[in-house]
Amino acid sequence: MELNVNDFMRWIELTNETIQQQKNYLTSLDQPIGDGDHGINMARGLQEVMNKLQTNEYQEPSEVLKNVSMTLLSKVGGASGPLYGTAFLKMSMAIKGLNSVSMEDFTKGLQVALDGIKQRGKSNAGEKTLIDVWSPVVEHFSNQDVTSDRLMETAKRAMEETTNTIATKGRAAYFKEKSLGHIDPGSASSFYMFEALAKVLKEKE
Amino acid sequence: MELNVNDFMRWIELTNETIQQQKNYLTSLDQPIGDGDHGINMARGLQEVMNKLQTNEYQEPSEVLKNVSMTLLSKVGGASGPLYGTAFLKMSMAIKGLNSVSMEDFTKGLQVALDGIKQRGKSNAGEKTLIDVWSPVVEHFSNQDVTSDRLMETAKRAMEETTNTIATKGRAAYFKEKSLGHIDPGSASSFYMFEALAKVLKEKE
Amino acid sequence: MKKIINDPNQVVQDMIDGLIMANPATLKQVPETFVVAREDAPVQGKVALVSGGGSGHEPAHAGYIGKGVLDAAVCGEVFTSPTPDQVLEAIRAVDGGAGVFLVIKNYTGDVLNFEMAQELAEAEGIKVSHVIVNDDVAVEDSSFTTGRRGIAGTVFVHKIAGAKAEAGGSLEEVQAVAEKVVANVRSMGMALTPCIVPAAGTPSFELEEDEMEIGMGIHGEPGINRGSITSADEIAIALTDKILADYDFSGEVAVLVNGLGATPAMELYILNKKIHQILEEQGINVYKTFVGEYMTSLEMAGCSVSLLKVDDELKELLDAASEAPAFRI
Amino acid sequence: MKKIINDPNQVVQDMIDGLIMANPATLKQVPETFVVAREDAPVQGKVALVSGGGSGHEPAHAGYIGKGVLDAAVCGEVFTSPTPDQVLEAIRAVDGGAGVFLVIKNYTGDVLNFEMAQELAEAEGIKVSHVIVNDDVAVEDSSFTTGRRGIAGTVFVHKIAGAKAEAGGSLEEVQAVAEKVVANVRSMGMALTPCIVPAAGTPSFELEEDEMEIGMGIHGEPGINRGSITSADEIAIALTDKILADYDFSGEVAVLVNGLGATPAMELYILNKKIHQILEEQGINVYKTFVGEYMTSLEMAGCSVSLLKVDDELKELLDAASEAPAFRI
Ligand SMILES: Nc1ncnc2c1ncn2[C@@H]1O[C@H](COP(=O)(O)OP(=O)(O)O)[C@@H](O)[C@H]1O
Ligand SMILES: Nc1ncnc2c1ncn2[C@@H]1O[C@H](COP(=O)(O)OP(=O)(O)O)[C@@H](O)[C@H]1O
Ligand SMILES: [Mg+2]
Ligand SMILES: [Mg+2]
Ligand SMILES: [Mg+2]
Ligand SMILES: [Mg+2]
Repeated sequence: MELNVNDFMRWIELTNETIQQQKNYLTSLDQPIGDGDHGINMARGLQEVMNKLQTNEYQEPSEVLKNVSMTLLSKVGGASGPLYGTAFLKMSMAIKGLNSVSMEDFTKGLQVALDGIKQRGKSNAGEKTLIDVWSPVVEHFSNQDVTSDRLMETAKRAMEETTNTIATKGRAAYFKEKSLGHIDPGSASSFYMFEALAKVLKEKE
Repeated sequence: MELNVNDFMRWIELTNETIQQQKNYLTSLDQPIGDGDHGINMARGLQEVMNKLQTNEYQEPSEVLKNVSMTLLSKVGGASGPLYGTAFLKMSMAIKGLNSVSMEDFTKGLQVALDGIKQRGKSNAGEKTLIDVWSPVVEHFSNQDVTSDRLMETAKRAMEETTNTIATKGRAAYFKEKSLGHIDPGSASSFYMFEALAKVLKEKE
Repeated sequence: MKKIINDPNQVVQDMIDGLIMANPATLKQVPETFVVAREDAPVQGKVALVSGGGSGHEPAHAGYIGKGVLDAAVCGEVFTSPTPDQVLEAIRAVDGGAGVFLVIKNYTGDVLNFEMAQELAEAEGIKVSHVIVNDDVAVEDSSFTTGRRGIAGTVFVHKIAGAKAEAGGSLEEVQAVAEKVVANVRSMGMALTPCIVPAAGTPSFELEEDEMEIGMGIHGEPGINRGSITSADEIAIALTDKILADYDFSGEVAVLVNGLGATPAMELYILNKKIHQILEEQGINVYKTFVGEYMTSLEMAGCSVSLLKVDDELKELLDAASEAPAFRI
Repeated sequence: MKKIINDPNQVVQDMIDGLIMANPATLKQVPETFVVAREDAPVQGKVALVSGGGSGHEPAHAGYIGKGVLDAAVCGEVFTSPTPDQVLEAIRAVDGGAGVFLVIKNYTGDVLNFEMAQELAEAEGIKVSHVIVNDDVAVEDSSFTTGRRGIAGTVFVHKIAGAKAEAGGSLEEVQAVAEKVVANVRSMGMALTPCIVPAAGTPSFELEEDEMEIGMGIHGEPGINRGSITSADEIAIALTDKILADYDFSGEVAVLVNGLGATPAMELYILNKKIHQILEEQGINVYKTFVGEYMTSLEMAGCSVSLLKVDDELKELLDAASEAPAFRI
């Protein structure tokens, strides 16, 4: 399977739809172990991404991702803005020049995106951040034949697993043990991204 | 009947007792049509009056009243402080030099006290202030044989009558028609003063 | 009652102690009083300014003490006018031979206590005069009743009369310019929540979760309209329109957007935006704008707007140097 | 939600408009950004100071703009770090050739966004350096986690680094003194009530009618102890003891008693009294005290205490002239 400009557009579009729907839910996840703005931040950012995407024409997928990156960087703010911005920027760079992106290339893109997040956030898996979703997803892409169902399930399980970890990075770290039992808001928004990706794959399966 | 230093001391003592007991009630009267401090002001002032009275020896009633006046003036504050302070000062001046105060002299004292309040407060009967209690009480003293029961009743009725008037002076004036249906807090504290006076008379009847 | 206090009956004493400890170089307490004065008071040959009133309106009034504004402030109990003996102590402490000028807000208690103090001081041979500030247009203007209340517009009286005194104005000149400010200033406030007098322990009124009151006074005195919360723009219109209807402000004005205690500066700036737009539409030029907490009501949420019509004299005095922490120029 | 606002999603824009309208002679908005800068920026040859963060902490940060303190402030959405492009705009707007110094509070979002902006500016050839302020002793100090938060002590960094820049200090010198302040300042706060982010509409936590939380952060981050409200004296002891236990303050200190939004100045002064008593008992001399709202959390009720250990250099810079409205000297 290969992904073209339209697939990437569709991915972002579906992501935006869910984020707008889940805006209040994401914010509510950020209230007990954060500052209650994650849904507001992501919804504002993705709304703007959609506005920008619709007014441009794109030759290749990397241009779509570059635009997504720049808009998230300049509209989301908080911790998640630079992290998602970095992720999409790195991904965009990794697939630069390709009109159609193979699963192998896309996997490389996800991998460098994850590396970018880790480096920017000075953090690793297990710290109750969005890395805890990106990390198993990237692994899933690397190790086996990706299907929409398995991708969806991997991301979902990873998100839910964050209830079992204690935050050591980001605002939730101040809650220490009290962060246990709560889903990390960034993991939830990342889950929505991969859920949207799974839908794109499903449409092509 | 004549009133001596001890009678005046007893008057103030009984007034203080009631005011301390009714502190919260007086404050609650001042909440709907004022700023909710009348009980606090009066209780603070009379407490200090008692402290002062107990540490001094008095030759004649006017000295007691002078002391009451000065302490109320310097401890009550608000509108009621200068008004009661003025009242007791004028009363004190009117009975200056007398060791024993006849009802006639005392009536004169009350009359000049009332005049003092009116002048200081630039107000008259019917404006929903403590004048509405002082005024009928003074009249009662002037017109007929004063008995403790009749004094008590006159003062009480006058206080209750303030529910039927609209305030045009003091803080309650801002409430205009909404001041209807409420007892004026200053009328209530004045009622307690005359109730205490009635008890003194009763003890001597 | 959620307050950072010790004994509710000692809040004024504790506050004054903390204030003096914070400003030992510029402020002093007149011993055994609730009077705070300039460290260097009395300033010989200068007309001295004294203001005051109930506490709970901080930075009014002690925050306005400083070269170019007040010489002393008399702190009453919370929301309770200070007593004549206290005002007298303030007058004595600051009199530098040129007379003492009292700035009184038009509340029965304040007027009675300050006027008695003036009589006592005059009996001691001190030259005293005063002005009564009544800027609150929420109250109908009537000589048969208590009349209009004094609210945040008082700050302009402090500043301008203070500048006049600092510039060497005589007691009569200070009084004249203070009266000019009073004639040219109008204010109106609104509240979103009540506040609690510490010694009372409960609020003196309630506002529902969706209610506000337009025209409310700084002690919770009633306003002219209680209703559902509206937008900042509508609040700005309600306050500004009533002020503009009361006096001809055409020409140039100074604007004071005052927070009552719990309202964030963010909201005051949002309000200020609309006020400026309204004034611009009316062709009224804004000379200067002051946004912040100038006269509060403990932890009340709400605001007031004051407009002062300015001419060259008032502008010059408004701009004169001031070292008062709450109104630095 | 009782707020004087229009559209909850436009509060920052509206606030900035109102702020600029109030201060047209001293402030300007960098067009189409949430960046506020000195009217006369860039000041040629002077190291420029940029601070910022989420909005809702007013007067932080735009209130510290002025000769002697900041050159620009970047206003994020409420409680949300501003984005790198905004910080970059600020850097560009104030760079006067001597480099730009960023004051960053230690929150993941602030650090990430400001650092990315620094990288972008450096790529454009602008000399940039920064300091990360982490004064909140309520958080355990650990390099494995996010680390300590930056709270009101940041104001001392603004003032002192700003004075150094104003005095002609190089970018390295400004950075050195800023780091010295960070090394010598500790703070801790407490809250009595939550606050509401306008776009969220509900508080992110609740406190019971008789509860307070010691150590709470300025966005409602958790503290170290939630319990019944105690007296002002006990609150002063809880905050000051923890601060004193964290660092050796023997010698001389500057004290900052900061209100979080809804707490009346009266209560801050009451608190200040006890803080001074504690310091005196410990033999620590108070050089200067600042009491007021310096870094707020919207309409939260509560306070924070900051101590800065001062030496001759810091004292001189603290006392240097400042025209920033929120920290006038
Ligand atoms: N150092 C970090 N590394 C990776 N992800 C992080 C880090 N810090 C925070 N995050 C992610 O960011 C999310 C919070 O985003 P958001 O609420 O938008 O920003 P903020 O915390 O600044 O309010 C967290 O739920 C977490 O997943
Ligand atoms: N002008 C006036 N003349 C006579 N009595 C007055 C006047 N103004 C107020 N009062 C009396 O004072 C009482 C209020 O006293 P208090 O609450 O102690 O003072 P304040 O109104 O300053 O808070 C009123 O209930 C009224 O009886
Ligand atoms: Mg958040
Ligand atoms: Mg009262
Ligand atoms: Mg009162
Ligand atoms: Mg945030």
